[in-house]
Amino acid sequence: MPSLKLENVAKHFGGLKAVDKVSMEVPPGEITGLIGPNGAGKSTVVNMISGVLALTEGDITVDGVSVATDRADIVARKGVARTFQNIRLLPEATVLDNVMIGFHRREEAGVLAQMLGLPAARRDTKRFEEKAWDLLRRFRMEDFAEYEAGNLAYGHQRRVEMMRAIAAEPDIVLLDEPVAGMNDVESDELATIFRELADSGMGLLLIEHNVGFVTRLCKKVYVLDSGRMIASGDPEAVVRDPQVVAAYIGTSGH
Amino acid sequence: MKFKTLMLSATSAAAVTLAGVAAHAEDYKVVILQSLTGGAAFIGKNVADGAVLAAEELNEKGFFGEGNQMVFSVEDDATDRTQTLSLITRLAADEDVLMVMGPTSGSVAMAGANVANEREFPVMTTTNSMEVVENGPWSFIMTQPASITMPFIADYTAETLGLERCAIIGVKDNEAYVALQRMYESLITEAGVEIVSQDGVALADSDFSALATKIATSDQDCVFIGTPAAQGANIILQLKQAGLDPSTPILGHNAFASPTFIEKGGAAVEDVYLIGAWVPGGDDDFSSAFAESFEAKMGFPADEWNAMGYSGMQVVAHAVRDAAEAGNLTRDGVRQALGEQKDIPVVVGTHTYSYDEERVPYFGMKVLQVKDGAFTVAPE
Amino acid sequence: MLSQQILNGLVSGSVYALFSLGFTLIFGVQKLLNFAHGATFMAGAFIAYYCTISGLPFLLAIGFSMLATGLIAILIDLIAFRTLRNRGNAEFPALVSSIGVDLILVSIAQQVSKTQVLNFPFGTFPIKFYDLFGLRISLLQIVILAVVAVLVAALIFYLRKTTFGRQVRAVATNERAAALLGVNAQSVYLQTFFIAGALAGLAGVLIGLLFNSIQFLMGEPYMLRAFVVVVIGGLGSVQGAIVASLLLGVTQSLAVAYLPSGLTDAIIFGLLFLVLLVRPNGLFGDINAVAGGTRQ
Amino acid sequence: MIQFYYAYQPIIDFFLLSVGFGYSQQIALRAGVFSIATAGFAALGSYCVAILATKTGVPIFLTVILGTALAAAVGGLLALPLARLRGAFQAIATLAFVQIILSLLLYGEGFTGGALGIVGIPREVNTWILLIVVGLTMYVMWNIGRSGMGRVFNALRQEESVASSLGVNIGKYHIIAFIISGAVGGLFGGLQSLYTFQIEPHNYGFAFIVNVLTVVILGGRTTLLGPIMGALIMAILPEIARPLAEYRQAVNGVILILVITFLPNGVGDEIVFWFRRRKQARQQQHRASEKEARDAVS
Repeated sequence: MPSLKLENVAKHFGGLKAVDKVSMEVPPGEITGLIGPNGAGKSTVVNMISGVLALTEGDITVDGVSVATDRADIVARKGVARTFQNIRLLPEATVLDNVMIGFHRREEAGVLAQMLGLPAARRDTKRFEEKAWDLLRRFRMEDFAEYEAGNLAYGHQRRVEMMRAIAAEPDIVLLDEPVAGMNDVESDELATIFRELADSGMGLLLIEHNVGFVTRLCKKVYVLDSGRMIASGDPEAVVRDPQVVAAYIGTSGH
Repeated sequence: MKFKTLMLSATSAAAVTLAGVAAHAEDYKVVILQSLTGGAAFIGKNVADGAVLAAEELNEKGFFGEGNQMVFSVEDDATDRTQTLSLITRLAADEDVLMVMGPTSGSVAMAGANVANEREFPVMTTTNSMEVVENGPWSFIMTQPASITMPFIADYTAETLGLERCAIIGVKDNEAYVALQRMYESLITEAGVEIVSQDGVALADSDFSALATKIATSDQDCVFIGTPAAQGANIILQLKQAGLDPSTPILGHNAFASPTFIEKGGAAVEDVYLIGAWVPGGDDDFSSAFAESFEAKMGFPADEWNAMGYSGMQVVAHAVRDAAEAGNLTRDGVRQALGEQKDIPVVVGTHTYSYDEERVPYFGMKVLQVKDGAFTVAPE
Repeated sequence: MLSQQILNGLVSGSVYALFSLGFTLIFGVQKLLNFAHGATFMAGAFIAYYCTISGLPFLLAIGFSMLATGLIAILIDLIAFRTLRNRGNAEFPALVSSIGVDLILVSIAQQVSKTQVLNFPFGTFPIKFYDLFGLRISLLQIVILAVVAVLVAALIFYLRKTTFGRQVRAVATNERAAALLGVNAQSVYLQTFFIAGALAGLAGVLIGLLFNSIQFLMGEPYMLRAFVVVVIGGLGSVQGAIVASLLLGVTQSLAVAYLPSGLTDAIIFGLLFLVLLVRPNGLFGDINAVAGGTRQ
Repeated sequence: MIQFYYAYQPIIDFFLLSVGFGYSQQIALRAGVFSIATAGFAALGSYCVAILATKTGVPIFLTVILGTALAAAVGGLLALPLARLRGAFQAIATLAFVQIILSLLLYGEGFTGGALGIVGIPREVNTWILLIVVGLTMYVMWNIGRSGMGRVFNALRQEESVASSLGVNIGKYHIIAFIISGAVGGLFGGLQSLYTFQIEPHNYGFAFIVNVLTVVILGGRTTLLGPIMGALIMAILPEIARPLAEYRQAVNGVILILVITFLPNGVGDEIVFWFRRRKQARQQQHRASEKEARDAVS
């Protein structure tokens, strides 16, 4: 399984250095954390990896191949999936359909086969439906399959996002604040699922505000502050790093 | 009237014997289907008004014989193909209706002709498009095709006025105007007149400044304008404002034969030549009488389309009466009679109306000229 | 003839500018296409016409017409846009409902005028011609150029230097941020609609007068021209709209004069396509026209 | 019944053609493209068929195929620049496309007949043929709705960034949507010209755009039922509101405003959604009672 690497990645908006010379690695089979106070540049990093923002400097590689200038859909096709910090579901579609769209890059039937309803297209749909139900059960969402996604509770919407992201079995998943707004029971459930995913070989990048959740789960943690990487390494050690403490206290003091 | 028709259909359905007895007191049911609304309303509404007046007068003076009368109703094709298709289809399903006078214009008339021939139902469309006639034996046209009208103005251009180099301005987005313009172009070319420029405007255009400058600064000895009256008047205004030599003769076709033309153009359209089937106020006893009674009834003077509607109804009435007298008062009988009409007195053109063997109408045209803000017959 | 044609084009173009300014202003502030702008323009000509023939002095008729079209535009905002805007994601729905308003206004005008072409009575405005360096220019053309220049300058001053202008630009940039700063977005919307409507109404009167023709369909070609103008100039850009309007006017004049007749429209809309291809944001546009999927 | 068909046949045919054009318009909107190019596609299809049918010996069946292919190809080409644009700009660009087509039809007189259009087109299409073609079109649309393509279109319409984060090539799918929209528009344009004997550029102007848009807005932009409901109402309305005939355009306008404001999903879509919600509610109830039963046992 490939790993994701960032080398001296920078993003400048005009004179503002939103992200400055950040290097990190998301290895397969592990959960890697990226923490930092609000406005540290975490989401900018995610957007650069996933192909939404262009890099000012540096390089991003998947399995040694650069994806730094690829369009978002190509990055996704190379095995990097993501969720969004501000939930983005298809509000008019059902939960099941929201998950089904996640299988897009596993489609085998061609355009014509789909239009004419040929067996290949039906096989696709059937296969995806089965897998989608597996996911729904795994995330304990099977009762909501026919609900319009826009009507779901916040925590449930987050789960739909995650199911959608991992549906096509990507190599790397970027989870942008996946447990924000969830209670402890719910986040524990998700933590279990994240571990299972990592055990199956997926590389997870957990972007979090919640330091506790990250330290419990991650093997390695990176800390961003004002766009710069101020610490990285073993979670227990990182959270005691004075610079990290200062960054968090400093911001919460505002 | 409605009650009467209702009674008629009820009785005819009930008793066969009645049909034999009812030699007198017959109703001839004709529907006047014209564009009362929509783009062609300026034609259809006026034709309908003229036709209604004619039918009322004919009934009043007992044209159809003792006790008989024409029962007519006026319907709206709305200048809309779909509406026309469904209306004619429905009228065709009503067996009492002998024929339809209409629909009005262009593609609407063509659509009407299609259904008419399919359902074997005579229609006399207001248009002058030969395609309607060619569509089948059941569809007629009321106005003269360009091949008949345009020679009047083309001959006047080439022979009477002896002009040699013409600039042409036409409408590019309306089929009827394009057809007239093409006919004029080919006629004057044949007669040896050179066409120095051709320009097309859209019906919704009003900015002719660039066009006017172009023509005013080029070299020609006449300008032919084939547009609707109001637009033509406006083009002439802008031509003159752009400095067109005031002695250059300006010519147009029968679309200019409308009070609107003079009203919109004012002094600018003085001396313009055009052709018309109708000389305002009338130019013989019949047409003067019509002009008088029309104005008395409607409160405004008759225009060309009113006169056309009035004339068309004369032809329809003769056809219906001929069919009845021949003892063949069926749709087919009316259709045959209509195609055979000859020298029917009318108020337009040279005052008689005939269909030839190809069912092409002929009633002639007059070359008119604007003099002192009125249409007068142009000098020979 | 060339310079005469350029003059013709500049006069037409300056009226396009008057018309397009309101359209682009609404787009700049609301990010919505107001398809009823052409009908507002038409309404301006109609109202001034009926005022004039019922005896109102012409200048008063113009003033009344601008007031009325300003109010019509406000009505358009209230009826067609407000509910949709509050619901969010109004881009397409607003296009549809403004087409609806357009149909209603055009239909009313059609009934009122009985599909006839109207024109201001002769003598509404004195017809005088001057020879200027070999150019034939009418008093009306001079007045139009002057009026448009003054109004455009006033509008730019208004947007740049006054509190209202700053509010407009604040709402255009970011409605929520503007609201936090105490700007009442609704009132900004109403004011921009009023200005846009009044300018369109005046453009209608001027066109009706210049080309002695007022009819219910007159808005459509101008609406289509406005699309060309705002795309070339950049939707939402005032300077862009002015430059593009003049450019369009001159291009059109020259096309009529020197190219095969009938191709003018194809050329103008082809030009629009070309600009969209090469510079999707127009010559001066700052609103992002490009679809997602590319890195920014 | 036969009598009814006989009297109302033109309305039925008009309805079927509207449904066809409606699907052409709908597929673009469904994919999140603000295209109003259907009028242009219909014009291409109908002129292609009309020219081939009147001036060449190409079999009628083949002319329709060629007309469809032409409109589809132009749709695909049109999508290339358009896929780069968003929202309002797409609407303007497609409007410009229609204007270009119309002015070329007017200009190319020798070929297209100019304003006169083309006459004497053989009438080869009747209600049954229209019914079959509408049926086939619906079948394809139904398949699209149930396949990955339909899901991608839904995603593009509702949240473009999500689609691209899942590997959807936005440009490619916009091109596909345009090709389908073009093909369906061209197909029904071709049928229309084989139905009405005569076509002219006018038929595909602003009024056409508004009518097709009304059908889809009124009916619904996402479901199969949408264009059918929209076209049905538009076909019946002039019949039941004959006194309003003079104000038909205004009525059209009022409908557009009311529907987009108060029934934004359209009549057809609302019906489908209602049934879907009822199904959800029933399932929910069912689950609740099942759970109750389980709890009672344990």
